[in-house]
Amino acid sequence: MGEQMSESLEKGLAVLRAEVDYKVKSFFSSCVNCGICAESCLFYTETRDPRYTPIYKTEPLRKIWKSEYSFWGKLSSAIGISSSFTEADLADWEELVYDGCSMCGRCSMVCPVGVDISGVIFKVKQALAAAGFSPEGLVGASQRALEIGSPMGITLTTVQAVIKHVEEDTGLSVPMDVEGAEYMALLSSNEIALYPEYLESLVKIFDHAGVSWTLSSKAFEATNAGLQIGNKAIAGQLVQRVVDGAEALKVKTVISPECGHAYTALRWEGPNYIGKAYPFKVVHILELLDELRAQGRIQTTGMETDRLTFHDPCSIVRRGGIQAQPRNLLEPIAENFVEMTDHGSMNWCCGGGGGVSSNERAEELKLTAFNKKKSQIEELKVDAVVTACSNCRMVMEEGVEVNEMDIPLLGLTELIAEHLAEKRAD
Amino acid sequence: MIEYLIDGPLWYFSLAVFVIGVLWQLVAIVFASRKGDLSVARGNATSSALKNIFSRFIPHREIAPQIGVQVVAGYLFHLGLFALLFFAAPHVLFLEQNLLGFGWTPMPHWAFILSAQAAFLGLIILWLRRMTNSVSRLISTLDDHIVAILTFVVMLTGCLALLEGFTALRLLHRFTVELWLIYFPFSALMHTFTFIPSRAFTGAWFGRRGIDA
Amino acid sequence: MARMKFYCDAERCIECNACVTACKNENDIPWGVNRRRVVTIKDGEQGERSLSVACMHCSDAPCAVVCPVDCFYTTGDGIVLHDKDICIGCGYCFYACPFGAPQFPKDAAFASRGKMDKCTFCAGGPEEDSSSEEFKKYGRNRLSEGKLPLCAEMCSTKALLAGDADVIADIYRKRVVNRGASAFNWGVSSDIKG
Amino acid sequence: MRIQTLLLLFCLVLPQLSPAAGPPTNQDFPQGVSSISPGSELWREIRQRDGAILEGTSQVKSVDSGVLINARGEEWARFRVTKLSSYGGIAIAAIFVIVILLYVVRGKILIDGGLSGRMVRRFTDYERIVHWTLAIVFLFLAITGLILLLGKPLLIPLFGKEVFSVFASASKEGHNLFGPLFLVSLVMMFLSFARRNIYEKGDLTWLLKGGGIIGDGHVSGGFFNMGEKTWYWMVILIGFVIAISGLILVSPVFGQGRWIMELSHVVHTIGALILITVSVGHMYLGSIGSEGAMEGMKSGYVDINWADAHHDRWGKVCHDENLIVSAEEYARLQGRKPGDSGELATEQGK
Repeated sequence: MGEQMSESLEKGLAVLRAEVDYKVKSFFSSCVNCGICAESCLFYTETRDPRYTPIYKTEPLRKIWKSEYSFWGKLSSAIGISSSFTEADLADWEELVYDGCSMCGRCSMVCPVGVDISGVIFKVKQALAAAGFSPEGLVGASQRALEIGSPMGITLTTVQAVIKHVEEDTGLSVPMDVEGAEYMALLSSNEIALYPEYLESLVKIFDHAGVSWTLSSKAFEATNAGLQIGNKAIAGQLVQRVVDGAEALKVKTVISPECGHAYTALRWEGPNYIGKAYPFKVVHILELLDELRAQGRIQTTGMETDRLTFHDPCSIVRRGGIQAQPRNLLEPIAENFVEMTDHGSMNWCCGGGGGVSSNERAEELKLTAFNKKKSQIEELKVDAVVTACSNCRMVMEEGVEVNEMDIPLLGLTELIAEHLAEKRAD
Repeated sequence: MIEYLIDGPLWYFSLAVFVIGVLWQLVAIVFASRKGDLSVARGNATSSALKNIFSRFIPHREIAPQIGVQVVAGYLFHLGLFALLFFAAPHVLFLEQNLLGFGWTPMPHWAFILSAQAAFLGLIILWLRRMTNSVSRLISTLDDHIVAILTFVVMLTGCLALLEGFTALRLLHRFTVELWLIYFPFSALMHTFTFIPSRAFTGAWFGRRGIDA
Repeated sequence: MARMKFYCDAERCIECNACVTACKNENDIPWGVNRRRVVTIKDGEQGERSLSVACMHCSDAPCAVVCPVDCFYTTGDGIVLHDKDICIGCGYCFYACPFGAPQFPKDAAFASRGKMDKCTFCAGGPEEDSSSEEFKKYGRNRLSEGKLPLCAEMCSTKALLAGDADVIADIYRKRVVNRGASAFNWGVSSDIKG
Repeated sequence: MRIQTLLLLFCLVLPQLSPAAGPPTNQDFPQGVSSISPGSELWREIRQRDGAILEGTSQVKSVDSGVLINARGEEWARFRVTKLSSYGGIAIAAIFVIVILLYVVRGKILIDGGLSGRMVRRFTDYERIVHWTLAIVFLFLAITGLILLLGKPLLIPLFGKEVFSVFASASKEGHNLFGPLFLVSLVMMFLSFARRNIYEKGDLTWLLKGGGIIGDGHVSGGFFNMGEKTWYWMVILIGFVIAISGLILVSPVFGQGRWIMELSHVVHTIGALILITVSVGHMYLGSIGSEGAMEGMKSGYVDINWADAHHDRWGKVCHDENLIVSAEEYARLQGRKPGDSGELATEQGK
């Protein structure tokens, strides 16, 4: 590297170098640049802009791998003709990685040589974050998450206000800081600010199924801005809060809310971020509900007559492995249920995942990307779309509104709550 | 003199570079130290890794229509090349005499020619797609083109020497093969082997999360 | 200088195919290749005739005319030979030859016929006379040993003659004279009792 | 002397010539008996004086082994060397001269108003793949084929037999192996372009105006103009003839007789020479011959001005359905960074 290098670039490079592990080596030496991943990425299919090709988004890391780990790279740097890695090599990728990728992971499913492309993109994201090439939206969100405790600046008082409403509406009490409860429920900022119905439904269902649960005043926020911006340190701190809260209340299980990336952060990445395994289990709310249904602890009455379909949130199905549960749960309450053509682990993203929705700059692109989901929905001629991720829901509601589609978006948990049978007499 | 070089020293050199280069990289990948995942697994990583190695031979129904050309041409090329590489009479004889000491039943001449034609057609189409498709044009590197053209030249010199009647043509073929072997470990040709660990890693990742990749 | 020719006397050839066998044996010819063959016309009919054919060593031979790599050459004895190191096995000579003399080791699809092989008048090829590689490619070089082609040498009825055109012409002329010009003597005299 | 001498030797068998071979010494054969040999008819047949082939039998079982004399072979051989190779060579030399003259006299056919930078999609990726596949295979076959046809008169004097036979062998094997690929790509070509190449009204006027090569000002044309359509159908029809005759030639396994091979060879060569000759013109007009033409087969997009100039009827459709993309949009679709006017990222790498 000939010229004087800025500090931010140094940081970025350090991360990139650190991220070149055995997988990356294997992946980059397998990739033949066939371009098949492009066809799997809705940011490409909807814009036809080749730069949104998933593997192209990993270029910065690939460049480092080439120049510092591959034979030709070593050779050329040995004779001093190695192409220098400049600030632009990172700066030019900020838009591609933060605006043009929702971390949906569809590319990782189709790659013929088996490259986990979105996994590699996340590595690049970390470098960009470290070098300071991240959109303000996400920077602000992660700061708020650290300082205030929630990316949307939601405080305990806000939560308490919501709880108050819920208790009035349902006549049931919302357990708070109950030590020794079996489950500790978490909420995503969206669910507190936009969809308080979620909490209401939880209260109803748990009351119905007789689940011993609680909220924590220390840790109510499930979302993880650190994951979205690609900062493992921040992500770790946020996870640690949950762990502390759960340990304080000695709960056996922590319930991840519908929110997709929160599940990834808590269930899969969390322990690695904080560097130790949890003393408790983490389940997604859908997992828990399906478990209760299987045990017969959830009895439903009546069926939705509307033609319904289910939008699989990427982080929950394709990156989280929860595919059967939502269908099991819908089966008894939706008599007119249809699958989208591409569903389950090959579903199409809503376009707002991976922090795109909290990135104002990406607004227009996000809506373009939504066209994929739009055409999927229109093809089915459904009356409503059910989903299980407050972020997907929010993004799709916006998309539906902009496209004047008049299709209501329903949360699965609420749908179940609406169909609860009379509380069992016991 | 040239004949001696190509049949002797250069052949052993290229073979050594190929074997050592490939093993070196595979060892670096497969036996690298890795930190375990602290999250509680839902599914079985190992079985999923094995399954993924094979399942990715067939494209997902959801994407197959968009990549038809690549799938068809890809299979034509890879199957054709594999067949003629290991089952063409002259190759079997060569491997028996120069490398393995044992041989197996080669395929009939007509099958040899057919697989060669399939391989040629596949390779030409794949490379043309690389040149015509804007995505491939953007992401393709110089190496991708070298690999495609080098492989094509190897196959071409082979087909030009089909009569097996001229030393010059045999040497030309063998020489290009040697270049190919030498370039192999340092190029995208490595995917011949590394696709297996790559698929396995990804399969394992999906597997422990209980995802059907 | 002599001009070597074959001549087959249809009145004498008894289709014993010994010439074919002798040729194969002397020149160690692989299966499927027949430098010489005996053709019988009107087999089993009135006036049946048999003739032993091989390369007739034409002057201005069509095979040499059509050969795309120009692998044919004519020796001082007027024998048409070809260089297998130059032949590419295209098969054109076989199409051009009036006698169907050029032969190919195999007729697999995609025209992988191998290199052409034909009667050399037992005169070998461009290699050094009677060398082992000459024998491998072209068979025995009897002429260099002062012998004539074996097919003719051992023809039991002396139907097949090989040698200088003038000499065999004389021999034949005498035969015709002795035979006489009449149909009665014309080999079929047995069935016309005069 | 040619092989007639040998046939003369055959004729020596005929006794009526025997007086010429000296007076009979044997005096006591019956008088008044016709001395016309019953053999004479036979030999006339064998010699095929009247065309028909007399099939004999032989213990040697191979193609035409029963035929004593194949009279056609020599005609074919001489036709190949005197007519096919010489006229073929002349034709190909001529087309190059014509093209060069055209370039000198007419120059590059420019677009009035130059290129606008605003593009319309003309060919899909697949269509371009099909075109270039056919082009590559065709060129390879043309070169190898010409080496085999013209090598003897042109290359042997240069390199000598030994070197040339290596080229020739390589050419022959390559030609045989790639041949069937030509048929495959021809089928692909037929399937993906046939519909747009059906003649329609307006094509005739194009012809009458000589396709705009004579005089200036472009001539009206649809998606494809008369010339392109004609070239297309030449490729398809002659191409199939070449392909089929070629397959006959490369598979001597069905025991087809020599004359079928000779016939196929002549058809194959004439057809190929026609296509090769015309293809030179096609390549010229597709590249340096006319401004903006190559782009269509490179990126799949053509400049709207080019479309209006050369294919106005199709151009009009593009305007009406506004299929035109701006220069910026085009750059984006080609994967160039916004504001990066330069070539494709990877092409800098090359």
